[in-house]
Amino acid sequence: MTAYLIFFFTVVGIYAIAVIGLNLQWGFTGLFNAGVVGFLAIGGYTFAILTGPPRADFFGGFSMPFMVGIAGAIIASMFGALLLGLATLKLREDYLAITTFGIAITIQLAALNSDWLTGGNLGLHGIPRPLQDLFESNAAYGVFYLGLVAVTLGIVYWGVEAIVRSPWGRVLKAIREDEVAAQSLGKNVLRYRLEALMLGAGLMGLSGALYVGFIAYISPFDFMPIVTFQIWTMLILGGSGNNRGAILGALVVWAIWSGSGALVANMLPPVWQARGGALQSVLIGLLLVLTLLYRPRGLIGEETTISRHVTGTTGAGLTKKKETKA
Amino acid sequence: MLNARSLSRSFGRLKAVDDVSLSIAQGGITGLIGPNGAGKTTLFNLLAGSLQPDSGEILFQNRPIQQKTPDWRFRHGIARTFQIARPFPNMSVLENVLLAAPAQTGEAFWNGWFRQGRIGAEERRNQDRAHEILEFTTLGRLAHEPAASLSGGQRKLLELARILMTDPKLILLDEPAAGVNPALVETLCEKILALNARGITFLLIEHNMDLIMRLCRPIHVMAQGKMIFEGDGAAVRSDPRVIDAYLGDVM
Amino acid sequence: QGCTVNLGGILTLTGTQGDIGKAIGDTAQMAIDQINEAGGIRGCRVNFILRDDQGQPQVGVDAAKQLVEVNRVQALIGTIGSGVSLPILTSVTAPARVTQVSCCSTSPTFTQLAIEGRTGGYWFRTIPTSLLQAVASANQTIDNGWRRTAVLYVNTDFGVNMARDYERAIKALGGAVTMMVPFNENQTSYRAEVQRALSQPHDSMMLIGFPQDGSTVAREWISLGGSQNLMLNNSLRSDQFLTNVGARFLNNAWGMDNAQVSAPSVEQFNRDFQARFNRPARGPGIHTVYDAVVVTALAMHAAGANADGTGIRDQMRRVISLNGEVHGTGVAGIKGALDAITAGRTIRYVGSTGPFQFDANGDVTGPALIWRIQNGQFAEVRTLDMDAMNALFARVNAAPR
Amino acid sequence: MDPLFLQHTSDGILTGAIIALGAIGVTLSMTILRFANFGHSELVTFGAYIALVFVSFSGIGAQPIDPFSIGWPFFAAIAAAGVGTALLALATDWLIFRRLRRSNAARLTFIFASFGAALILRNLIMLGFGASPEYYSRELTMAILIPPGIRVMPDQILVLGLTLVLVVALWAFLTFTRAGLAMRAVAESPTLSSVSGIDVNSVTRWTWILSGGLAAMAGVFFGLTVQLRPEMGFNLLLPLFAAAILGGAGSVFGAVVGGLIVGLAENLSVIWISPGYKMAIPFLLMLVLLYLRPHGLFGRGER
Amino acid sequence: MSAPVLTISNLVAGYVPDVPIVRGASLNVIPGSILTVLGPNGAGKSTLVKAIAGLVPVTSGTVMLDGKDVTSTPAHAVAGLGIGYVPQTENVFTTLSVVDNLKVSGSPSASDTRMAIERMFVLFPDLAERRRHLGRELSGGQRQMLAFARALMRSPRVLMPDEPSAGLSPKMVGIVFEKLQELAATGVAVLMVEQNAKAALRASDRGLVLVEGKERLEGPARQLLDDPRLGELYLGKIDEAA
Ligand SMILES: Nc1ncnc2c1ncn2[C@@H]1O[C@H](COP(=O)(O)OP(=O)(O)OP(=O)(O)O)[C@@H](O)[C@H]1O
Ligand SMILES: Nc1ncnc2c1ncn2[C@@H]1O[C@H](COP(=O)(O)OP(=O)(O)OP(=O)(O)O)[C@@H](O)[C@H]1O
Ligand SMILES: [Mg+2]
Ligand SMILES: [Mg+2]
Repeated sequence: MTAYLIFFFTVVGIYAIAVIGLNLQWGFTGLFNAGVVGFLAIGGYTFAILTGPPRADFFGGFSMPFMVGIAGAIIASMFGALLLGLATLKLREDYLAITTFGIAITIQLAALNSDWLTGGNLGLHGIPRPLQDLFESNAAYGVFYLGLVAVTLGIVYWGVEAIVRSPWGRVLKAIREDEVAAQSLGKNVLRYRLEALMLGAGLMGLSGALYVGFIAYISPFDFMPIVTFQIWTMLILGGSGNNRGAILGALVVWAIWSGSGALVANMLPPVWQARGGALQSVLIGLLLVLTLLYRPRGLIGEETTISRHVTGTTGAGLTKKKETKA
Repeated sequence: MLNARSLSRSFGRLKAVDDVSLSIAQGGITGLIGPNGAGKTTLFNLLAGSLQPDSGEILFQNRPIQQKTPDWRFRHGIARTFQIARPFPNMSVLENVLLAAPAQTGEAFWNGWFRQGRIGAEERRNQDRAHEILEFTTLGRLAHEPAASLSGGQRKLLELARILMTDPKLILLDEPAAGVNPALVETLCEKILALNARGITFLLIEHNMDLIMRLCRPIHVMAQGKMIFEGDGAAVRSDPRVIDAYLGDVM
Repeated sequence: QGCTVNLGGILTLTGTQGDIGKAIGDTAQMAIDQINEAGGIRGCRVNFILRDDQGQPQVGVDAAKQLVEVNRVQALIGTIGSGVSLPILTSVTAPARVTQVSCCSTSPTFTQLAIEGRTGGYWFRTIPTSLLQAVASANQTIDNGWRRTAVLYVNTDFGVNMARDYERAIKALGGAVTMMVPFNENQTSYRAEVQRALSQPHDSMMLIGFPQDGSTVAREWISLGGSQNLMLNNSLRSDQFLTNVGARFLNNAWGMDNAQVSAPSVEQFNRDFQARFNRPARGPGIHTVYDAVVVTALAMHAAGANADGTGIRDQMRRVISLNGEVHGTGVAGIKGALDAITAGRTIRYVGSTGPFQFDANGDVTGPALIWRIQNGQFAEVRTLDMDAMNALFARVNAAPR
Repeated sequence: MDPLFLQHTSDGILTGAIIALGAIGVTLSMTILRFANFGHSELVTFGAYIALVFVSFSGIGAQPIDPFSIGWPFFAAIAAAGVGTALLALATDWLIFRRLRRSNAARLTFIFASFGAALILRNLIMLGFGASPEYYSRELTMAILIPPGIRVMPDQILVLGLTLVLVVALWAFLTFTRAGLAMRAVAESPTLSSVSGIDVNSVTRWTWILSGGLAAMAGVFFGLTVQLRPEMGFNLLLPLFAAAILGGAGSVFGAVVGGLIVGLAENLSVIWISPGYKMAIPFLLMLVLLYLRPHGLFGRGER
Repeated sequence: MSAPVLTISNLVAGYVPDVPIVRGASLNVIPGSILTVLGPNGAGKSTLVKAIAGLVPVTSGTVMLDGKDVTSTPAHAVAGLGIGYVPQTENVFTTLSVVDNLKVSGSPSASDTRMAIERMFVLFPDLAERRRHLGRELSGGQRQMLAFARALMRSPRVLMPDEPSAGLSPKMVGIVFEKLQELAATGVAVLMVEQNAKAALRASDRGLVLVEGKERLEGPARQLLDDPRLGELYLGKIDEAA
């Protein structure tokens, strides 16, 4: 059980990094990126190609150190975001959503069909896990990797909080609300949006790389659109515009996702086993809808992020008034 | 300080601004009036960069700027308000104002990691100024309310507060007094004069003739996309073309 | 029977291959029930914990991790897609030393991994590799006198590998492939792919896919005037395909399967299946999963009460020893096998796919069966025994690539 | 001209017509209901399956009208699918979206609720009908040859004709009637519309009815020319959205053109590019077009 | 003097529960006369008319139209009862053409609507010139005209323009106020919110000053115009805020 918990929290931590990245894009900037999985894929594949063992018939397999792989993954995803951003940042939000969705699909298809680079359908396997040799047992290694992920998550959380609670974050918020007005106040809209998109994408790439480093395997089927949906659900459930919510959302959603599978497997009579999957999906759908109906701001709710340097009462004064009256 | 030469801009077949030249003297308050749909706001948009001219040239401190983006122009000293107010609805009134503070260190994200101290000091300074400005515009009480909950007039005031937060060389005001209560218009008037005394140049669109008469010299009159008149208050009041097109016989 | 033994299972129960997976899962459960009826493993009830991988590696890995770490299973049946079986093997079962037996993953990569020593010997499969299927199909194509074949294949690891091997084999055996057209699963329409495959003169078509998309592709192909000389892969040997396309168009449809030679054990299984599910035992993975479950259970039984994955691994080949005492399928067959093991005798389990062996890499070897459709019935045409297959492999491998 | 090219072009138009029908619903909900309804695709699926239920009770394959695979009662099935799906759409609105509107939820909340609803609906079909594909009629009809050598199925020509009629009727409704104008007004500002005497709730209901009905048509036609499956709508989702956006949200005519472009792009791409990339083609095209025209072909900017 | 068409008594209304903006306002609007509501920014003037129009929830108090209680009637029904409301901001459909803007507010009869549109175009020739333009292509003043015209389309019995003069040229202000007087002369009751106190009071019959959601001063317009308390009330508000 402990071994599984360690595994579980590692996966949650890895997801949480991607959710924070998404939060930066949507929660703070209003960029509706429905192609999260595309950036995970870019990060994951870059990492796999850089650090993986050499192979016949393949371009990749440079056997580079772990950190180089991670850096490469972040840079590649940010570069992808740059290209994407230059092409699409002028679009209105739901257009952007579909476009990014499509790009994620395109990336997945490219991974599926470019055997020479990505291993095609079968993916790339045997990717070395960092410092594996230093550990005797699998369990000890699991703990080490969890630590690695936790530290990374901590740094990411701190780094993102520091910048969204500064004037930079305020500009992002303004751009989200009214681009034209922000521009008339001297803000270079494209620059800020690109920055947020790229930083967010970098985190997604990091998340993808950590995942691949953990599982030691990558395949195009890891990057189906459903993953984007999962990550979005994590953000919504936790409360967008709130990084603690993002982490909590990752935890809760993944617990439900994997827990309901176990529940179905253990509770349902054998004849119903095979229908369990559909039932599980209905449950998840129901959960999502009910959350939105009864807890629309997520578990923690959107925080009014204001610059950490601004003093005085925060938040919507109206709601406060209401409390004092009541 | 600002020279517009033969600016033109059409929308389809409509010539909204038609071969207009305008020069704004350093340190003055220039008025711009004209009937509805004359092209005043369009001219503003051309000067502020929200619209591109079809032809013509804009010189700001002897530098052609017609290619520059609105944010560039803002950073180089041209600030504007919107006729139809555009607050950031879900941000607090205070944040709306803080956003306009010029040259903030914290607007580059990497400084959020490496220069916390300096950002903090700057923010405190800006905040003090913002509160001052909000008091002046009677919005002090509402500093922490979301801008969405402001009344129509309060939105115009916020628009003004934001511009006061900046440190521009030239301010373009598009009907700042429309919907603002008469008592406040008085104060507004004084504030413009005070800022002007500090050396800030104004270009002012208004339909409130009292305000125009008191503040502006010279006054430009536009009609149907063209500049039809230029002169001081008395001349404007008595020009038959202006009376016919703009003032009507009510005044 | 106070005690229980956990056996893990991971299959694709939702998604495109959901209905294939469901049938496979039901069959696995039937095998478990029969084992329990036969007395269970060392007198303990077998508790089959079946998890869904939804066709996605992460979900599969997570489920496997839970089965291994939480439910403490020592052997795991699954899964269908090679792309999911692979990460489960490399990051869960092999490191944890748990035996993994797949009913359905055909990719040659596993062979490669085993040769490199990366499976630790914990990998087994009861389905022949795609190469075996491809070679047998290519041989039949040539035997039917078809010389110009268009290949339409599903764009998954299974389809891609098999199509590639088929093309190689066809060339080596003297035929020609006119077009290789992949199609993705779950498309809105396959018209464009079919049209493209039709664009070259051909006398036959090889279709590699699963019943869902496969039916649609075949319907389009026939509607648009394509040749009705068809080679089908083993997944299409299903009633669903037959009824959806229509028997009258399929009188010249042929295919291969891993040999379910007319042996008593095969018949027994087919009867049991019919009795339980009220339909004939046809469809991908049904026979292979039964054997996967039973052979694993027998190995667990043989390995002893406290067997771990390694113990099970070591028994996997022993329960199908060539010179052992033959035991077949069904409750009686399994009971016989269990009792014989308890009594310390060497046995040879002959399964629902007939007799089979695991080679050094965990791959199953066995004869191939050629079938065809006639008057709306699946008919067995002939069997290619091991010698014949080996001869074919030699010819294909000898040909220049 | 290359016959293969012509063939793919005609196939593209036929597929495109069906996509267009679905895309109209998407475009309507995007502008009038003000969110991208990801559950729209499940309406497509339900429409198809409702007709299937109807067909299996009334034995429609029984007397097909030559050369089609279906007979007269099929039109009754189409109508039943339309009505049933419209009711389903109203029900989802009643249960979910109406409440969200009341609590002034953000647009993204709507989109996600629609995701959730889609997940539930899709898996309900899965539980009810199983995952195997179904057909309205198992009869295979043979393609007919049209000079200069294009093969088309008779059913497809029928579908194309019906689609055309539907689209023209809808376009006239939206352009010339008061109800159509009311829809466009609500699309921009519900508050201002209500002040102008428009009952916003009723417009919302009509929008659901219209888009549900059209989705059902798309589903039935798709089922007729391809097959029925629980994920059929889900697989159509991306082409539908691509078409709606290509055309420019809010424009019915745009959605039709967008649908045709998507259909053509998918089919023609196969000539030059590996079919493995087929699904990506409409997007790449969309990307290029949006780069040149950020509001779609017939869309208008917001401010 | 005839009986009031519209009677507001002790109206309490606000956007968020428990935060009243209008706090017990009462007033009467009489057919054939113009009542102007004045007050500092944020006093609740717009909220008051919105509450009457059915856009803001009413907590207590009543709105009576012709002696019938119409409190909390949905906005579209209020419009149907003959109350024409012109919002202060966002008052035209920016994506519809001028003609369509007018059509939307027209009566169900197509021919009536067509005639009404022609009447509006006579009244506002600027709009006639731009009949095919989209709402967002209009200048600020032109939008005000269009918004005003929209409310007139169905010949309402009660007209409630919210700051009709804002953004209009002096000449247009004259025309609009004249038009309001003409309308009143035909028996329409006008409840107008204005900041432009002088011009508005000159054109009205009665005036009312609203401060913090409650009426503080009411009387005949001429009288109010000379009342020193008028200026004080405005300034008083400012002092409070400081
Ligand atoms: N985006 C646009 N598209 C088409 N026409 C436009 C657009 N913007 C403005 N116009 C037209 O250009 C003319 C000038 O408009 P502008 O807003 O400059 O007038 P203005 O002088 O500011 O009037 P007001 O005093 O009413 O604000 C108007 O007739 C208007 O209809
Ligand atoms: N949409 C809203 N949500 C919440 N509060 C609001 C909203 N609109 C206005 N308010 C609050 O109601 C108060 C009164 O607003 P209202 O618009 O009625 O003022 P007004 O008297 O019309 O002022 P003005 O002359 O500036 O238009 C404002 O101070 C504001 O705090
Ligand atoms: Mg203007
Ligand atoms: Mg107001």
